[in-house]
Amino acid sequence: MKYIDEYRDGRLAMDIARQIVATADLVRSYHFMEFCGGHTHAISRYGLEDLLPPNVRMIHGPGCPVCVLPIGRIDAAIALAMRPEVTLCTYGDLMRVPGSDGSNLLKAKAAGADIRMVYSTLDALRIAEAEPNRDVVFFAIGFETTTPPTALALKAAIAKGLGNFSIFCNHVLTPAAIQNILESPDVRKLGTIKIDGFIGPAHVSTVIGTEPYEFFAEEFQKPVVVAGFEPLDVIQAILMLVRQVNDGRHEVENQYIRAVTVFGNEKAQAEVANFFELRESFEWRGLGEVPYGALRLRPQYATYDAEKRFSMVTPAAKDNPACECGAILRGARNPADCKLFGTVCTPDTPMGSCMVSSEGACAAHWTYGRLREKARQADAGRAVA
Amino acid sequence: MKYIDEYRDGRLAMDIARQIVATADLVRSYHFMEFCGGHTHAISRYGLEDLLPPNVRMIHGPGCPVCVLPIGRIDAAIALAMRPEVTLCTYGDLMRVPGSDGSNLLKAKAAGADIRMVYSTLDALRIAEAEPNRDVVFFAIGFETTTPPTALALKAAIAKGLGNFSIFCNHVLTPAAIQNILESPDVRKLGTIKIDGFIGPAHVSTVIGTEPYEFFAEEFQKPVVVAGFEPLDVIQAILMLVRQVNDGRHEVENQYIRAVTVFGNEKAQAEVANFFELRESFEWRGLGEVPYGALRLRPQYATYDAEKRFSMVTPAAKDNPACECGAILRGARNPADCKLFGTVCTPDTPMGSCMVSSEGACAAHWTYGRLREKARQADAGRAVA
Amino acid sequence: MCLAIPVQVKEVLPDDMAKVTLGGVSKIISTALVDDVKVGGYVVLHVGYALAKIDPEEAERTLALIREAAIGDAA
Amino acid sequence: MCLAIPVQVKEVLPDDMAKVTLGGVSKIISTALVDDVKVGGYVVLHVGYALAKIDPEEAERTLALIREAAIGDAA
Amino acid sequence: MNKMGVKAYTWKLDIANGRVDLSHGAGGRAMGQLIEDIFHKALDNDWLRAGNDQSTFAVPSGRMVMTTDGYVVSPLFFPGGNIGTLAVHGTINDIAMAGAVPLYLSACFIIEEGFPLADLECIAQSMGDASRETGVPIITGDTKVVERGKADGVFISTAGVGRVPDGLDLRADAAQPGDAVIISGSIGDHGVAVMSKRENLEFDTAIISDSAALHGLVAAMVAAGGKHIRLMRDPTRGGIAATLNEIANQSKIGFHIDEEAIPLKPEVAAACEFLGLDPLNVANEGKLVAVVAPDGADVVLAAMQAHPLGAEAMLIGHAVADENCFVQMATSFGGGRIVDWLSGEQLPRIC
Amino acid sequence: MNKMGVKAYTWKLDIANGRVDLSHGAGGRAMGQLIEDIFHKALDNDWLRAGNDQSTFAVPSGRMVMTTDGYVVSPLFFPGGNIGTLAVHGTINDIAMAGAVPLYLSACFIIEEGFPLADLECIAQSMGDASRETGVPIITGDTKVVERGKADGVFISTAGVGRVPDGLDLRADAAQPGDAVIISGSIGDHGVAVMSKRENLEFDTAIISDSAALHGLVAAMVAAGGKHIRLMRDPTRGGIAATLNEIANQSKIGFHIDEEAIPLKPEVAAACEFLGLDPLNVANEGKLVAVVAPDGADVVLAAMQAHPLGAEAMLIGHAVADENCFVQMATSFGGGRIVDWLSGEQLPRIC
Ligand code: SF4
Ligand code: SF4
Ligand SMILES: [Mg+2]
Ligand SMILES: [Mg+2]
Ligand SMILES: [Mg+2]
Ligand SMILES: [Mg+2]
Ligand SMILES: [Mg+2]
Ligand SMILES: [Mg+2]
Ligand SMILES: [Mg+2]
Ligand SMILES: [Mg+2]
Ligand SMILES: [Mg+2]
Ligand SMILES: [Mg+2]
Repeated sequence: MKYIDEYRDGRLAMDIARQIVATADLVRSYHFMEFCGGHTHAISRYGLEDLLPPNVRMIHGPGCPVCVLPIGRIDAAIALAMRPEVTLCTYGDLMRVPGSDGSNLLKAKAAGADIRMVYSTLDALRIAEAEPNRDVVFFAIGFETTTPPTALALKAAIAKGLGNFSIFCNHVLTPAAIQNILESPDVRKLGTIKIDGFIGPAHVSTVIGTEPYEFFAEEFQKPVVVAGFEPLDVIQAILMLVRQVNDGRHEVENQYIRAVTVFGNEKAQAEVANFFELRESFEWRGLGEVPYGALRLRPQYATYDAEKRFSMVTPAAKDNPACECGAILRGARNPADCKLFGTVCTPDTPMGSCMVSSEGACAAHWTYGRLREKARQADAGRAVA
Repeated sequence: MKYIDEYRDGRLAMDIARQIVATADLVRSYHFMEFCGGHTHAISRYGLEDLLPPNVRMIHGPGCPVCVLPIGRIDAAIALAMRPEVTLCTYGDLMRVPGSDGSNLLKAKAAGADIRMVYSTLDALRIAEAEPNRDVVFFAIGFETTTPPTALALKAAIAKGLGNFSIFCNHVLTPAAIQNILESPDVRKLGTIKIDGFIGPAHVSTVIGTEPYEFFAEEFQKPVVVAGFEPLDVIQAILMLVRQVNDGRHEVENQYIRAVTVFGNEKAQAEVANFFELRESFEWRGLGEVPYGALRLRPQYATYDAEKRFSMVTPAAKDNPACECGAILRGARNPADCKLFGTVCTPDTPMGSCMVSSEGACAAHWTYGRLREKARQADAGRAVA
Repeated sequence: MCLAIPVQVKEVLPDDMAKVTLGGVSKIISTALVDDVKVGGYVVLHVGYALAKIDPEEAERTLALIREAAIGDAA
Repeated sequence: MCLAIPVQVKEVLPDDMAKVTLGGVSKIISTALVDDVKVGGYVVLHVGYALAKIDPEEAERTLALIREAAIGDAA
Repeated sequence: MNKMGVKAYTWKLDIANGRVDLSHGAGGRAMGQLIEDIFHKALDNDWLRAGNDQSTFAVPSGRMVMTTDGYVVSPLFFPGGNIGTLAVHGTINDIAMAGAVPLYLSACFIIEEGFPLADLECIAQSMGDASRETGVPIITGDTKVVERGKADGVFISTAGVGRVPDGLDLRADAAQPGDAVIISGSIGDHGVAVMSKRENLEFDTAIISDSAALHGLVAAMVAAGGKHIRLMRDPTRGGIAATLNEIANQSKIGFHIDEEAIPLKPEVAAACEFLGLDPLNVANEGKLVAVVAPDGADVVLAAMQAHPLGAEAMLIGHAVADENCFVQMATSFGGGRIVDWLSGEQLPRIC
Repeated sequence: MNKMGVKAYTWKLDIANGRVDLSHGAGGRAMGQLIEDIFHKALDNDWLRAGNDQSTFAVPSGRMVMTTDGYVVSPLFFPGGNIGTLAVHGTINDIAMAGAVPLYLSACFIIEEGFPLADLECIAQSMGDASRETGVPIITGDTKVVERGKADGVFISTAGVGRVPDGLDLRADAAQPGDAVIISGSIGDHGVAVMSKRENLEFDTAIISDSAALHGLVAAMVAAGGKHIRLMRDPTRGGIAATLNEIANQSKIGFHIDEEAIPLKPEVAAACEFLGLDPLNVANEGKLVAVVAPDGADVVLAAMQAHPLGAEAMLIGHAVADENCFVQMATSFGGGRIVDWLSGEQLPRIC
C-alpha cells in the first residue's frame, strides 16, 4: 500500500533509533508529549518506546476526541437518543464510551434508543432524507480533522431543506488544548510535568497547517514537530525534536510535508468558519474547562443545532473518582499508575474514556504496553536480585 | 355452555325433522332461503339438509359480508394499505379475500403493507392512540350487527380527538339485499328461482328487530322466520315456515325471541344513525348495484372517512369469469355447479369470496358438504344400477 | 354471518365495560350498546361488544316450544 | 486520533465525488474539501472525505530524509 | 458455547436490570460471560463445561434418529411454560414420535438486542429444569445477537438425537384401513393458553399449556405393544386436523373419527367459541396421535391410560380406505363432516 | 418437513414474484407446498421424501459428535456465498474441528413474512449444492414464518452429527507449551467480503468469502498425523484473535505468534485500513487453527499444504507457558504486542 508500507520499515526505524541514541545528550533527559492518540497508538503498536534510550521519554497527550468528551455530554446524548422521535447517528467509536452509572450508547440502543452507527456524515444525511418522519441528529465529535465533514453535511442539509436533520456539536480545537496544557500549574509552575517539546498532530494539521503552532513554540519556547502517524514518521520526529533541544531551538518543524502545508486546507477552514463559531469555554475531560476549546453552530443555524432544538442540558459530570484519566491526559500520570487499570477497568469494562478508545492511553497500554511493562518489571527484578 | 349446548341436541333435531316430514305436503315442494351465512354454516356443519324430506330444500343466500364485498373494494383497500403512512386494521376474515390477479391482504402484508388483524374496533382505536404517527384506517365490513361497534369507535375517536383514525366503510344492509333478491328477474319474472320463504338473520335482527321484514312479507307475500344460529333454532324455523306455507300465511315470525325484539336495539340504531347515512347505491358481489344497500359516513365526518381522506377510488371489478359466486349468492346455482369448485378453487386457493369466508356457500360445501354430495351421488348410482 | 356468542356478565366495570364469562373463560367487553346490564345476566357478544341482552324467560319458552314441536303438533 | 489513509484517485465523479483505491479496494468518497483532484493522484481520506492531497515529491523527500537520518548525521 | 476457559469477569452480569446488547453476540469476552453466567449455569453439564464448539458421546451400534424444530412462540411466556420448555419438550417429542429414546439435544439462540437478561435467564433455567426432568442433556449450543427489530425477543432452535429400539420402524405411510386412531389426551390446551396472553385477544382462563415430553409415555407404549404401532405424531401446529390430514395423505387412506370421543376441556371449547376457532385446528404440545394396528389397540390404549401423560387417552376413530384421503368426523349433533386443514393463519373471526 | 404426502397443489408457487406470507408457516397446505416445492426439491434425498418429523440412520458403535450453529449473516448474499452455504459449511466445520467425519445435518428456517420466494429458493439450492458437494445430507428440517419486522429475511440454524475416528480425542484444554500453531490459509476473507456489501460501508473488492467445508482437509490431517493434533478450531466470529485467546484461556497457556507468518491477502489488509479494523479480529468461514504437538508439526503442515484448502497453510507460532494466558505477537515492524479479544462489536472507527 503506497504511502503506508514504506513508512513501516522496522529496520530503518532501528537505524534511526541508533541515531537518536547517538544524538541524545547522555547527561540530560528529554520529555516529549505526543498530543495525538494516533501517535500514542503508533508508539504502542510498534513498540517505539523500546527503541528509545532511557533518557528520551514520551508523554501521552490528550489528543483523542473520544477520550476528552466529558461524561455529561455522553449522558446528554443518551437522554436525547431515548426520545422516541430521535434517531441519533454517530461514529462507532462513541458506542462504548461510559456515561454515568455504567451507561453507554450501546446499552441505550439495547434499551430501545434508535442509534445508528455511521461511517461518514454522508450516511447520516442519507438517513435523514430516507426517513423524513425521524428527527435525525448527528452526534458530532472530533478535532479539526473531523469538523469539515460535519460542516459539509450541514451545508448539504440546508441546501436540501432537510428540516429533520440537526447536529449535536462536540468538535474541539487542538491549539487551545495544547495551550491549556502548557499553562497548567502542573507544567508551568509545579514542574511536576516536564515537557521539552511536542509532536504535533498529523491529520489535524492537514486542515489547520503548521502556522497555528508557531505561537506556542515562541511563547512557551517549546519545539514542535508536526509528524505523520506511521512509525517512521514518529521516530523521525523524535530525532528532530532531540536535535532542536540540543540546538536550543524552539521551532515549528514539519515532518509530514507530504500532506501538511503551512496554512493547511483553507477551503476546509472556510467551510468550518461558515457554520461554526468558538465556544467561550468547553469542558475537556481531564483538562477541565478550556477557554475557546470547542466549536458550536453559529446562531443563524440554531434550528440545526440539537442543543437548542431539543433544549439539551449537559448534566454535571460524575466521573469515577478512582479513574486517573484526567491526570493521564495531562501527562501527569501513566495508565499503570491507576488502581483500576486491568482489574475493574479493562477494554471490555472501561471505567474511563482512556480505556474505551483504542487511541486512549489506557487502551493502548492494555493492548500493546502490558507486555513491555512486564518485561521491564522482570528486568528490574533481576537487577535488584 | 348455557344458551349454546341446549340448542345443539341432535335427538331433538331428529324429532323435529320427523315433524317436518309429517307436516310437509307431499304433493308440493318448499324452497326456503336462509339469508345468513350463519344459518348456511349451521345447516352444513350439522348436516340439517340430510334430515329434511326431499321436497323441503334450502337455498343459501347472500348473507356473508365478506362474500358480498366486491373485488374492487378489496383492490382499493390493498392500494390504501400500500401507502407508507397507512396502517390498515381489519378483521381476520378479510385477510384472504381475493382481489384482482390473485392479490389479497395477506400477500399485501407480505409485500410490506402495514396491515393489522384486530378482534374489535377497540383494538384499532388503541393502535391509533399508541401510534400517533401512523394513519390508522379501520377497514369496516359487516351487516347491521357489526356497524354499531364501528359507530362507537368513530364516536370515541372524535371524543379523543384522534386525528389519525379513519374508517373505510363497507357496511351493508340486510333488508335492501333481501328486497333486491325478491325483485330480481330470476325470482320475480323468470321464475328460475322459487323462494317460498326466508329464514331471517339472527344477530342482525338483535339490532334491527323483526319489524323491517314486515314489508317483504306483505309486499312479496313471503313468510319470514327470524331464527337463531344453533341447529335446533334453524330446524324449528324450517318447521315454522312449512306451517306458514301450509296455512297460506306470510307473516314475520320470531323464533329467536330470547335475543330479538320487534324494534331491536334502538340504542345501537341511534348510534349508527348519528354517524352513518345511506348510500344511494352500492355494489354487492353477486347482486350487482343494490339501491340503498349500504352505509357511508355522514359528510360532517369526512375527515374520518378514508374514502374522502385518501381520495380512494374503487376500481372496476374484475371477477374471475368462471366463478359462479354471483349466481350462488342469489340462490340461482349451487357450489357443485361451478366448474372451478374443488379443482382450481379450494379454501387454500379461493377464486371467489364464497370460498374464502367459512360462512360462504362454497367453503361450507367444501368442508361439510362434499361428503353428503358423494353419498348422494353414490345413492343415485345405486338407484340407477 | 356475524359470529356472536351468549356470555354471562360477571362484573360491571366503569366506562360501559363489563367482564363476561363463557364456560370458565372470561373477557372484558364493551356494553356501551345495551342498557341496564346486570351481573348474572346474559348478553350476545359480537366483536367485543354486547349487542343484546338474552331474555331468560323467552329462552325457556323457545326450548319449551322446541320440545313441544319435537313431540308433535298438539294443536 | 483521526484515522485517515492515503488513497489513490481512480475516477473523478460528478458532485465532488471520486472513486478512490487502496491495495485493490475501491470506494466512493467526497472530494468537496479539496480542489483540483486528479486521477492518479493521492489524497488523505478521513470519514468518507478527502482532507488533503499528498504531494508525491514531498513524500519522496521525506523518505530520503528518513534514509539519510538512518545512515547517520552527514551534516 | 465454548467460552468456559475465559477468566473470571471483572463485572458481574446485571441480570436484574441488564439487557442483551450487540457486544453479547460479537465473539468477545462479553459473549463468553453471557454464555457462562446464563447458559452454562442453567444447563449445567460436563459437555458444556468442556467448552468446545461441539460435544462427543459414545453410541452402541443400531439405528439413530435426528430432528430439529425452531421455536418462535409469541408471547414467550404463557401459562404452563415458556419458549424454553417448549424447545426442550417439542424436540424430544419429535424424537419420541419415531418410538425412539431421546439422548442429546443442541440449542441455538437468536436473541434480539435489548432482550432483558432476567427473561433470558428465566428461559435458560426452564430449559435446564426441563432437561433434567426429562433426562435429556443439552450438550452443545450457539448464541447470536441481532439488532433490535430484527427478531422477536428470542428464537430458539433445538435439534436432538435419539436411539430407535431394535425392530421398531414407524413411518408416515404405514397407516392401513382398519387401524385404530388414539389420542393421548385433551386437545387444544396449548394453543388456547398461548392465545389467552396475546395482545388484543387477552382473555382469562385457567387453561395451561399441555407442554410435556412424551418419551416416557412412548416408552410405555412401545414396551406394551410396539409391534402394533404403525406411526405416531404430535399434533402441534394445525392441531389434530392437520396431523390426521397429513397422515391420511401420506398413507393414502382416510380417517373416520368421532367428535364425542375426542377429549376436550370445556374451557378450551369456550375459548374457541370466543375466538371463532375450531379446537381441531388448535396446537398441542404434549399430546400424541398414534395409529395402531387393530389387534394392538386395546393393549396400547391401556398402556397409555396407565401413564400420567396418557391418563385421558381415547380411541377416537379408525383409518378407512379412501382414495380422497378425507378425514371424516361424526359430529356430536349426529351429522357428519369433513375435517380439513386450516387454510391460512388461525385468526379470530367475526363471521 | 413432513408434508410430502399432500396431494399435488392446485396452484404452482409463484417463485419468480411471490413472497413468503404467514400462511406458509401455519401448518396447512400452503406450508406443505413451500416445503415440498422449495426445500425438498433443493435438498433432495430419501430422508426428506419420507416425510417424517425426524429421520433415522444406522450407526456402528463408537464416539459421535453433535454441534449446532445459528446463521444470521447480513447481507444474506455476499461474494463467495450466501447464508445457506454458510449454514452447511459452518456446521460441518464445527464437527470437523473435533477431527470427526460429518454424517448428517438438520436445518431449521425462520423466515420473515415478505421474504421473496426466489431468494429462498436460491438459498435452498445453495444448501443442496453444498450438501451434495460435501457429501453430508440434510436429513430433517423445520420451517417457521414470523411477521414482518420480527426477523431479518431468513435465519438458519443447522445442527450436525458426525463420527469421531477411534482413538482421536481433541479438547479445548489440550494445548501445551511448545505446541505449534498452524493456520490453514489467509485470514479475514469472509468478514471483508460480507462487509463490502453492507449498506453504508459499501466498497469494491475482488475478495470473496472463504466459506468452505474443512472436513476433507481435516481427514487428511488426521490421516497424516492425527495423534499429534491437540485441538482444532475454526476462527469465525472474532477472528483468530478470539480463537487464540479462547484456546489460551481454556488450556491455561499463552501463545507467541509471528505477524509476518500469518497469511493475509493485500486486499483484505487494505479493506481493514479503510475500516479501521484489525484483520486478526475479522471472521473466517473456511479456515482452521490447529494446535499440534511439536513432533507432529511438520507432518501435519505438509499434509495441509498438500490439500487444496490448506495450500497456504502456515506455522504461525507456538504455545508458551504463561499464567496470564496472553497471546503475544511479534509485529512485522519488529516490535511485540498483545493480541486481545475485540471488545464490543466490530465497527468501523474514525480514530
Ligand atoms: S485504567 Fe480505566 S479507570 Fe484507570 S485511568 Fe485508565 S480509563 Fe481511567
Ligand atoms: S367454487 Fe370458487 S370459483 Fe366457484 S363459485 Fe365458489 S368461490 Fe367462485
Ligand atoms: Mg430515539
Ligand atoms: Mg401502509
Ligand atoms: Mg422436528
Ligand atoms: Mg415438532
Ligand atoms: Mg457457535
Ligand atoms: Mg412433530
Ligand atoms: Mg457450533
Ligand atoms: Mg461454528
Ligand atoms: Mg417441525
Ligand atoms: Mg467453531
